Amino acid sequence: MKSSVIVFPGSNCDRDIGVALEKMQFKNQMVWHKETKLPKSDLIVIPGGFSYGDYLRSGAIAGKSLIIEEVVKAANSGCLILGICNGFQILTETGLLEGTLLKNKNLKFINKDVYVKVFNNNTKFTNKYKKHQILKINIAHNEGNYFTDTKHLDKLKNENLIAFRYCDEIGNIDDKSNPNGSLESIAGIFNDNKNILGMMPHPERMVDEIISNNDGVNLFSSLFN
Amino acid sequence: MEISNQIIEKHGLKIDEYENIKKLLKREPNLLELGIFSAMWNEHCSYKSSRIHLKKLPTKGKHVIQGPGENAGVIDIGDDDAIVFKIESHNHPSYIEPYQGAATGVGGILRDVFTMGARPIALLNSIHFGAPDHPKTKSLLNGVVSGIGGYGNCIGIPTVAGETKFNETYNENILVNAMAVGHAKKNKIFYSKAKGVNKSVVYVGSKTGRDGIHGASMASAEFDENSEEKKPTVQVGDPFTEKLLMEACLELMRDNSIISIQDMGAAGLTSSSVEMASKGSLGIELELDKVPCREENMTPYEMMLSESQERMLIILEDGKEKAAKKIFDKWDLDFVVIGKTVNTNNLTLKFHNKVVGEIPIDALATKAPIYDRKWIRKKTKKEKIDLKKLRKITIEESLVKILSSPNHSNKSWVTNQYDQMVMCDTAQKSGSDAAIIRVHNKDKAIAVSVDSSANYCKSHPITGGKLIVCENWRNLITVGAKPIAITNCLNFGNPENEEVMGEFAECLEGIKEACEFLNYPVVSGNVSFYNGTNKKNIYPTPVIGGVGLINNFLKPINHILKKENSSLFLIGKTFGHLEQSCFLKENYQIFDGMPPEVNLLNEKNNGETLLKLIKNNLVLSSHDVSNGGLIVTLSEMAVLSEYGVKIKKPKILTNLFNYFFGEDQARYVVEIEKKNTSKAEKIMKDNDIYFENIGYTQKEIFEIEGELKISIKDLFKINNEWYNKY
Amino acid sequence: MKFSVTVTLKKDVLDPQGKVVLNTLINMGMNNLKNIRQGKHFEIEVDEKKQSEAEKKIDEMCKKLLVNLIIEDYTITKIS
Amino acid sequence: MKFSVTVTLKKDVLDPQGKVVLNTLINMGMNNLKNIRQGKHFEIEVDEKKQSEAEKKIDEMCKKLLVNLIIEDYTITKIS
Ligand SMILES: Nc1ncnc2c1ncn2[C@@H]1O[C@H](COP(=O)(O)OP(=O)(O)O)[C@@H](O)[C@H]1O
Ligand SMILES: [Mg+2]
Repeated sequence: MKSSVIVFPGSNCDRDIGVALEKMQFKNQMVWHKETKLPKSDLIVIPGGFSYGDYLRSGAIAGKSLIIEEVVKAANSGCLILGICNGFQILTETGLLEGTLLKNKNLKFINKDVYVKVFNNNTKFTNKYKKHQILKINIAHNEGNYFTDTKHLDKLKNENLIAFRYCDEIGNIDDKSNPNGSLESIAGIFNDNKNILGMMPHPERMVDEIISNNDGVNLFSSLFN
Repeated sequence: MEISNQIIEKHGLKIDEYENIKKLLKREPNLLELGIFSAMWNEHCSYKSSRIHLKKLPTKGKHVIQGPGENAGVIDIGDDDAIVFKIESHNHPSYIEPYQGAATGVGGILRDVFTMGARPIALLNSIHFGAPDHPKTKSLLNGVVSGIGGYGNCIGIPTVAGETKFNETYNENILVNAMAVGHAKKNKIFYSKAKGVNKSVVYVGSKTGRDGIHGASMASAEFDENSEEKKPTVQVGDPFTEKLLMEACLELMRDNSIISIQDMGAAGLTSSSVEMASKGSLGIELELDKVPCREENMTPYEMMLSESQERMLIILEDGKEKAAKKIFDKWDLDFVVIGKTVNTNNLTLKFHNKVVGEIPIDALATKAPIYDRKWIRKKTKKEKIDLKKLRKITIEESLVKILSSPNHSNKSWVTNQYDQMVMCDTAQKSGSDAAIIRVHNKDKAIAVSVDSSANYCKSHPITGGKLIVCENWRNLITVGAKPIAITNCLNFGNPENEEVMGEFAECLEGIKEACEFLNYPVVSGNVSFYNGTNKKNIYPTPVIGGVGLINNFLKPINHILKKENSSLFLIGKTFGHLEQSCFLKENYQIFDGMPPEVNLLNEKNNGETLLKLIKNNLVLSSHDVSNGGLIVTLSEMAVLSEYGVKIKKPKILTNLFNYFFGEDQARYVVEIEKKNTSKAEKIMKDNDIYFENIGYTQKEIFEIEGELKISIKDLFKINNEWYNKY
Repeated sequence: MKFSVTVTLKKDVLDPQGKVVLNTLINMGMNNLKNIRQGKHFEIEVDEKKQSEAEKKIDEMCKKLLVNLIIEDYTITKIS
Repeated sequence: MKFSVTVTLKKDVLDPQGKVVLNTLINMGMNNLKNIRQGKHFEIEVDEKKQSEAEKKIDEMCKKLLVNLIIEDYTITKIS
């Protein structure tokens, strides 16, 4: 599998995702945002960080960069796209994913390990997980509070487009286990075709037992199925 | 313009210093030149009050590649790896504008580290606030923590350790110290010393604005009622630009274009250019018209003294300008040749084709004043505190009181605001004695910790100085790291006050003695004087930042209890020293007395023996015994674990309060699996250290036989309430 | 010519920031406070002779970058 | 009564956000754009009969929480 990681000024999880992809046997390339052509790839990752300082709105300025037009083209032709954290924010700014990520409800940056439940394991990204499997995974963001209108929310639910929801250690989903105030505890969503996944938690941080755990591994290995 | 006494004073210079300037120049300075002198001669840049004392610190050792004197210290950690680190204060700016002050503090220390060719891999901070009920404390805490996080999170370097303390001595003068640690290749370290004549001097990074003009002098002035007036000098941090600057500099450093590089920190363009020239025994000529400016009509005075952030000065090899500019263009940063090195030994400033200032470099650097300020030794009263006369309390009451106090409450409210994991090499985050950062792509790691103890230093500065070095050393040992070297940030009051200067001199004596004995050299540091208001000086607060090395790193050791029914050993002898303890402070508001004594021999033996135990894979968890004594140490091991402890009543001390709350030094608690206890005991005996088997771990319950029994869930609650309610 | 642009969250969009600010102010003892919503403000200077041209340009900036039309509304005012 | 509060950075204070937004708009082809500075905007509703009272209250809110007086200026305007 070939992957590309798009690097914006201010991206800072680009190296981390690069390391994880290579560890998971992807042939990975880093692509600078000023490029106008994407290398041929099966997977395009938009990494976490603070593209353009997250000034204006997180993800807004990166969403206007040249390379994004190529990403949109690739997405429309079915290429797999993964947006993590700032990458998720960028995907919503480009319109590839609907909804938006508001400030965390406590208005503070939050970095900690949280639990999420896999809601749809029948996709390219999640087929190696069990349905309702609970993952322990790191979050690190200022704006992870997912918001969308009721029409879209209904669609997310009805068409099984919610990838992950925040929960507690034993799987309860409630206000207490929701770290950032996200609507319905949503931690990650798919687009209609399920070839685009946006998620706030960082799977690339969970592929090394010495550092954390291996709960992110299956997200990458699923893609080989 | 006529230089009046008032102008001289406004520049923080004394009249006799001004006379000295005239002598060195052999004429009157103009205003620009006066401004430059004031920036270079103030405490922050010249170290005029501290230099003669700092000289005594041990700075060499087999691991030391670069000691104090450069932007940061450099140590050798084997193979071709080097670690570059330094700590710096940003106290005054953070009191005035906590968010921006703390943020730019982080930005500044990061530049010190990447200037040397290192990629920053970890940030630490030591923050001290006034009493929690002081009206300013809450917003200062909020601002500082979010400023530190805001900068580090955005630039993408994990903030992995630190300390957060409250004490009314900081009511009007908080402390914000930031430390950065970077990784470099041993043969690719960059220095600030200029070499060669007629080389291009290049300005890169952000544009120059009117920020922080005279920030360096502000950092060296006491606050008073009029400090409001000094407010416009606050700088705003731009972590996004710093990220670009860092990447661009590291990219440029891959080949051999750079002769010398220096960040523009305090006193901006002035100190960076003077420092480069002075180290290279050269002169430097700047054309100020070329300085990229953010505002219109900026004067040479403003340009030379601006403390706009995220800027660097680079001296390039001949013919490398074009390739270098391309890199900075890529990152959308200014890149302008603003001058050249010259053989005049002068700082020459041109503006609109006129020389507007000309000062011999040595007048600004080597000939800056040095003071042997008067100081007096601390007189200490040795009075014993009679426990029997105190109000009766139970062990449980006292434990609860300490664990729920602001200073001992769990700090996750703070640390959850910091990205601790970005870069994916943080093997041990905040919450343990030291953080562990793996060296990228290698099977070794470094451990880092910052420590201070103002109360100890106040009551007996020499002992206090020793104690903090020892505590820092212990914190690295407990995670299995061999302590290598330290950086230090010396936060003190007004050095013109003999008592303060005495505290300074004596703390340094203590630091020196401990560092020498433990073979723990000082490779970088920073001095911050004039912390205080209206003649009320803060407690002496030296902060030690230590770096240790873990070879063959497989898994982190921390202080969280791991197994049921494993043995608990207390290493080191307990005498029951309660003066200056949390026990007396939190329960009785007694602040008198001497700190615990330091026995460096035991310190070294105990520590090195624990390292042996860890190397032999015998240790499940370990924690040093510090504030709060044995019982607090044990609770900290239990609260984040599934296991509690069952502790026997001691045979050696009859008074349980002395035994459980005493703060004797050089002690550790280690958890050892039952089947390994005899092996461990043999090693401890062979190394002649004192140890006791104090009990074992058990499920869920924290227990001292016949005295106290409490569930660890309750302990956790007690320990986690304060910040969330504050 | 100088314009100000005010960007506010649409009415039915949750405003976590405004909410926290509101609660904080109430806790600080500000009574009779009914509601607060937080938005952004821009001061934009353009080199343009005709006001209508300038306004068109600013409107374009808003649509293309400054405003997230899904959740935000905006108004443009001439200052000078 | 409803007021709007506009908070802007003081003149010489660096505005990193405005700078990035400005560059982006220029890169997007918006010419003749001279400057952009970003600030905050609040819409505040208070239950108060007298305008002067209300304004005093809002001013207090600004000073105590909404505005960082060290680096920001503010103006209060009545909307309704
Ligand atoms: N401001 C801070 N930033 C990062 N980590 C912090 C901060 N304050 C406290 N910590 C972390 O909280 C833990 C407890 O701190 P402290 O009680 O000072 O530990 P110790 O006594 O072992 O030095 C440590 O892991 C420390 O790194
Ligand atoms: Mg410790």
